[in-house]
Amino acid sequence: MDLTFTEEEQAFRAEARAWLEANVPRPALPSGDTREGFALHKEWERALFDARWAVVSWPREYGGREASLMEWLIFEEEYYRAGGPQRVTQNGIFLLAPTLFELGTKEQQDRNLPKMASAEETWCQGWSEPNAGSDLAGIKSRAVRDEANGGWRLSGQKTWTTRGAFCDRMFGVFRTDPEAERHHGLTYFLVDLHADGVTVRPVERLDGDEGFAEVFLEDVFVPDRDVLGGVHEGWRVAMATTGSERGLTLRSPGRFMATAARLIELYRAHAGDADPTVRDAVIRAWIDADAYRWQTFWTVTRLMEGGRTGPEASLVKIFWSELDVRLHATALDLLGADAELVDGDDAAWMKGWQFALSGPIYAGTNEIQRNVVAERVLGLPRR
Amino acid sequence: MDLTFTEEEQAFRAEARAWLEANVPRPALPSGDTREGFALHKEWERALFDARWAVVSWPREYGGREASLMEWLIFEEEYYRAGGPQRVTQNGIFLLAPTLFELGTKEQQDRNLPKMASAEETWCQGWSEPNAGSDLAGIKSRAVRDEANGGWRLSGQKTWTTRGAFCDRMFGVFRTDPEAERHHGLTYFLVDLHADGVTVRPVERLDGDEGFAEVFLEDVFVPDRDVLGGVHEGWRVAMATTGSERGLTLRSPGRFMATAARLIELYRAHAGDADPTVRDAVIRAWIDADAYRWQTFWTVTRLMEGGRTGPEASLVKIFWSELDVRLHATALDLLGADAELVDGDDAAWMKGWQFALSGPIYAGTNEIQRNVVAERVLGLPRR
Amino acid sequence: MRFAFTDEQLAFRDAVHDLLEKECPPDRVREAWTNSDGRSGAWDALSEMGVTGLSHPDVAGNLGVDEIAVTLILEETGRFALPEPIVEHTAVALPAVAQHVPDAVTESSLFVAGGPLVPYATSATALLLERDKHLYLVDPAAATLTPRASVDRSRRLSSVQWDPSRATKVGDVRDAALAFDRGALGVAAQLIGLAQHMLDTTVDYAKERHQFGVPIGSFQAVKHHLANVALALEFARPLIYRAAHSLARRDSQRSVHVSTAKARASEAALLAARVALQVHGAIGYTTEYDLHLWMKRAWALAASWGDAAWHRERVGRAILDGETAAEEQ
Amino acid sequence: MRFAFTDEQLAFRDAVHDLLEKECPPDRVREAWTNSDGRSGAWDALSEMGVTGLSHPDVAGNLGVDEIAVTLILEETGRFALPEPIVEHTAVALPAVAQHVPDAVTESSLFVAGGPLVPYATSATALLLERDKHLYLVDPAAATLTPRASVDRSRRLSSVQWDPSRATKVGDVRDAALAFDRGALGVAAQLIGLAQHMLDTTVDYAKERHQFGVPIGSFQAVKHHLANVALALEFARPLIYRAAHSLARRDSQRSVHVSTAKARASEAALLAARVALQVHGAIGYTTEYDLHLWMKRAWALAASWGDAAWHRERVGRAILDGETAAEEQ
Repeated sequence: MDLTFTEEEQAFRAEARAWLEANVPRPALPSGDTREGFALHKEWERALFDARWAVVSWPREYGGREASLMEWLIFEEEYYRAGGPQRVTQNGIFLLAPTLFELGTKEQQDRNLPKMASAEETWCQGWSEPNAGSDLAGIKSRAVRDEANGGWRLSGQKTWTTRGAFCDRMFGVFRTDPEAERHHGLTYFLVDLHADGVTVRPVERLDGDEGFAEVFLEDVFVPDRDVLGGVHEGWRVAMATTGSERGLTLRSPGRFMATAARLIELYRAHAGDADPTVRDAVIRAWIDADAYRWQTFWTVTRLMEGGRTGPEASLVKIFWSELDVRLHATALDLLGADAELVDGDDAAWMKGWQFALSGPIYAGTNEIQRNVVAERVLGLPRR
Repeated sequence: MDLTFTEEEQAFRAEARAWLEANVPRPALPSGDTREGFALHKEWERALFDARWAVVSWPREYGGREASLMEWLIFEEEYYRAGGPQRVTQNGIFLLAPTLFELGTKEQQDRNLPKMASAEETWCQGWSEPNAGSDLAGIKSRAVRDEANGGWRLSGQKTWTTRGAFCDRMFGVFRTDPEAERHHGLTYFLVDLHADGVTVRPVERLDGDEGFAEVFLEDVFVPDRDVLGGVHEGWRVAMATTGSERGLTLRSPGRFMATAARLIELYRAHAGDADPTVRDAVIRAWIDADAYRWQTFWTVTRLMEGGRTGPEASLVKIFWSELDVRLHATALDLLGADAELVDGDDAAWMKGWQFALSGPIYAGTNEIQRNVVAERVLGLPRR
Repeated sequence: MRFAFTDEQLAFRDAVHDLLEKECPPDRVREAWTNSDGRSGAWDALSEMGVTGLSHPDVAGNLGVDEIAVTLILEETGRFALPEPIVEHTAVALPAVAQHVPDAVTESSLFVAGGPLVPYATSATALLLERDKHLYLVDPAAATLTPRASVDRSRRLSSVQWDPSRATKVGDVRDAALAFDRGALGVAAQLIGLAQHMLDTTVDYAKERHQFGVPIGSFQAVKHHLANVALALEFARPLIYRAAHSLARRDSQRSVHVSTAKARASEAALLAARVALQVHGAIGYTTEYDLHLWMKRAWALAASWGDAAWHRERVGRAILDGETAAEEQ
Repeated sequence: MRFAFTDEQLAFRDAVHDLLEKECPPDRVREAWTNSDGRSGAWDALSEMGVTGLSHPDVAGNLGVDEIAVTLILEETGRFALPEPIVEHTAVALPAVAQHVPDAVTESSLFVAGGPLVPYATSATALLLERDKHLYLVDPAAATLTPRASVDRSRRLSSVQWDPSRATKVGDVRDAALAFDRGALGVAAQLIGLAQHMLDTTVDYAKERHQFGVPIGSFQAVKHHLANVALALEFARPLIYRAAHSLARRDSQRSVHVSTAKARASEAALLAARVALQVHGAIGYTTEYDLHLWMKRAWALAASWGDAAWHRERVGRAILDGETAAEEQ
């Protein structure tokens, strides 16, 4: 056990810190979940890509630095410490890319990854449907074979598609075998949202941003080269991605450490009139963020020595999402009657609170995650 | 709405307070869940009975005062305020008696109620069996018809029988129709624990008292006159009693108000070194006890005006049992490193904590109670 | 001891319910987010029915109306998320103004109260404001109103800058304390109504919405979430009514009772909002769905007129530090 | 950065596990409740294996053993609810005594520490006690030991009355602080072991116990209770190991790290005990069943060497009030 960072890791951190301090936009960009903000975020992503900070853990040929997992964590800590913008490329980079690396063809990787990393093409996720939320296997959108044109014709509706109104492409599963039920007979497609037959309707989220979209597909042609993994094997392919979503890649500790640090600043500004119970809540939240950091280092060490992540990823998802809710709830408690304000200096907390509330819902509700922990980590019987 | 007590109610309170102040044993009796303590408690119960305080709400002919529900609540407040001993007669008075009043014959009432009130005969409850806990309908103990002697022969095992080792009689349900399943074919019996074929084995509880017992029955004769309600109708009869157990009668607010008052005393004694979060926990616990009191007055007003209690009783059971846990947990937090002591001045808190932990388990676990609230109060679908 | 409403009080509540069902459906609440004044348009109908003026001493004297009846009505306005300054005007300002400066009350009077953020100040004919524990009735034209944006966009907030003067002083320490308690209890009652509505609509949704081939309300985790909300409400509501009684009778412990009520009502409403969103999932996370209107009102009111921690600490000063006499049993 | 144990550390832990499985089965823990000294009888075997003396500077120097290895072993002793003063002797007193008064250490030395309640003081050859932030090594014969009864009857507590003297002083402020942190971390590690055992045995019970025709572990409410315990452990355990590393390296932030560890370990163990009892139901509520042995130990240790609230506040003084420098990233 050695909890100091190596010289290489320290050098990596210093380089990241210097670049971020010089380049993170001031003042902060508007929300990337609005049309205007999204365009500005794409410029930022391009700047990140040009400096090779967009996808540090990827191979050099796709714009990365082949950074270790530990270095990736360090980068994330520095990114959030510097107050870096949200990553509007994240669904592509953190959800689709791991699947492409694992199951995509070289041609698919070459064609999609560089443009994804540079934000030339932005990706959204097409999982949920009106009747397939927690129960993802309830997917009804279908794809019919178009032998003549060498591809498939997709129809149906996807919903709660984050940033769907601004993105260029969508990845998701569709039913290719109409006879099959539940998680059988699904296929994973990469869909061009500019194609004929696609209609995207923006949907306003809790915080007022049009960060959601409904995507309607009517006989949309998708060529065979945009099938990821085997035909009818979409469930297996999709599970690889939800594994990443729940697990390590999406929610690095840096984000919560940065929020905890901001919370401590807020506490200091309000310490005079803060209720003693709020003080304890601030301490708890900081300890929890610290616990999240060290649990991550623990896991990453295991992974770097050849271990795998499994259903324990559900523990991680429960913890970060509920920690994020607590961090913001504590901040609102500190703000007291001013908490409801969405203008002024502290408005970011109310916005962050609303965003945090989505955490226990998306990527598998925390109720589902607790079932997974009980059944697959602890071995309790399914019903 | 008038939240002042009537002159009659105030007079009743004054009389009860005066008698209790003069008569409550000092120092406190040893635990009634031990053999020695039980005998002393029977003497106390006899004194209560002689002064007509044992069963205030009962008819005069059985030793009561025909007190209103509101007066009964007042008595309970005074009883706990005075630090009155636990009621070792409570399972008879609060669980069996309501059923006897509602479904018993006059002969059964005359024969059982006066001796129950005076503690000449003490009663325990024979519900649970090794494989019938939360799932009460899983009862396997059986009764076989003995036509020749005009009665039934009971065999089987009851468990977690509170004070079973010290009591004279037991009420419980047995399977009289071996063909019937679940809650059909059960009959409610009043069983003499001194009869041939009964073996009682005391079981030590968490706090070290032998407050539990296992009751083994082997061909125990019970005459027809000790069948309560109809043969094979035991489930319906038993449900009347569990309604009382869950509902109003067993856990009057006085107990929790008295505990909250003691907690405040403890806080004041430790205020110098008390953590600020513990202060808030004390306040919360006091507010909760107050809320319990006023929810009870609200319910009692409704009952006195002809209303009925239904599944809302489950809300009450959840609330008091979890309140009791919080009250004691807060006290232990105040005691800090001394909390583990079971000798000395503050040892009652650790004993009370262990007793409180049984609350969310017995009389239907709180998990079951939350199901009842969801299904029968809110109308959510059963599975 | 009789802890229940009279038949008259309940009948009036039901009449207000019927009026609000007609005059303040969810679409009206939604419109108030974007219209000019953030209000429902139901104020006139409520005035006509006598609701908004219910707390005027003349009316109260004639009809025997007191804080108990007003509280029951306010709970109902919470259920409908009524976007109007009814707590500020009817519960807080009107009785104070009518008692101390009766001539200041006209048919068109609309008083608001609060501070430092005052809702609907730009709609008001006068502002009842507190400074150094005394009350002042201030002409909006004599104050500087700076609009602030609430997460609940129907709540048109202003921060108010003003100078107290002898001429505008209308109440002393006791009046100011009473006004504060009335405000805190008023929003507590609304929070209970908001929470009840969120519980009811979420239960309905959980019965209808199917996943894994069954209604989501049949999952034990969903059941227990919703049972916890029912539990919080069951043990908050009587505290609201008890506090109303204490205010009506000017009980010496009324501030403690108001604080227990506001603390538990705030907690219950925040829990109801949290569970409602979690059970609804993504649909509840869009502004196209109505839930957010109730949820955001609950967030705002839970923190206004003192949040739960503030009120608990006020209780603590009474019961632990003996700042006021302990309650008589 | 490598946050993992070495193979040697894990192998030694496994060897201790095997020894305890043989020498300290639940019946031994139960016997310690009623025997003369409250102990398991496993001490000699542990000594022979080198476990109890592991923290002696000579041993530590030779084998490269430090607080990291000791912590891992203490977690294992918690899993078995070992009723011995191993935290007091091995984690706290031995390294301090061996460093400052090496001649006081003999083969038969048994040191205990703590205060004001000291476990197993009547078995000890010497007591390491703190007064005004300095450490003293006191002959039990020179102190007045008054037995006190713990809810965990194997914990033979004494309150100790004694007078400090220059002759018995063995450590300064820094030594006393280190001794306290070692004690707090030692019981934190044991709490994690206790909690893990309670989780494991409760999961087993929930698989076996049937009600309503199915294993109770198939009910979602039971699943979520147990998942919450797993969650608490998953995010407590790394903090224990991190604090051990900080102690071993004499990191300037070690006290903050020990406090985060003790706070979260105490919370996790109390939750594990609560859930274990609730899931077991009545059977867990009897002393005939083993659960109570673990549960009561957890209650006692969670409150000893500073409870969770105390340790959180110590963290707060560092991170909020700046009493020590903030952690370097």
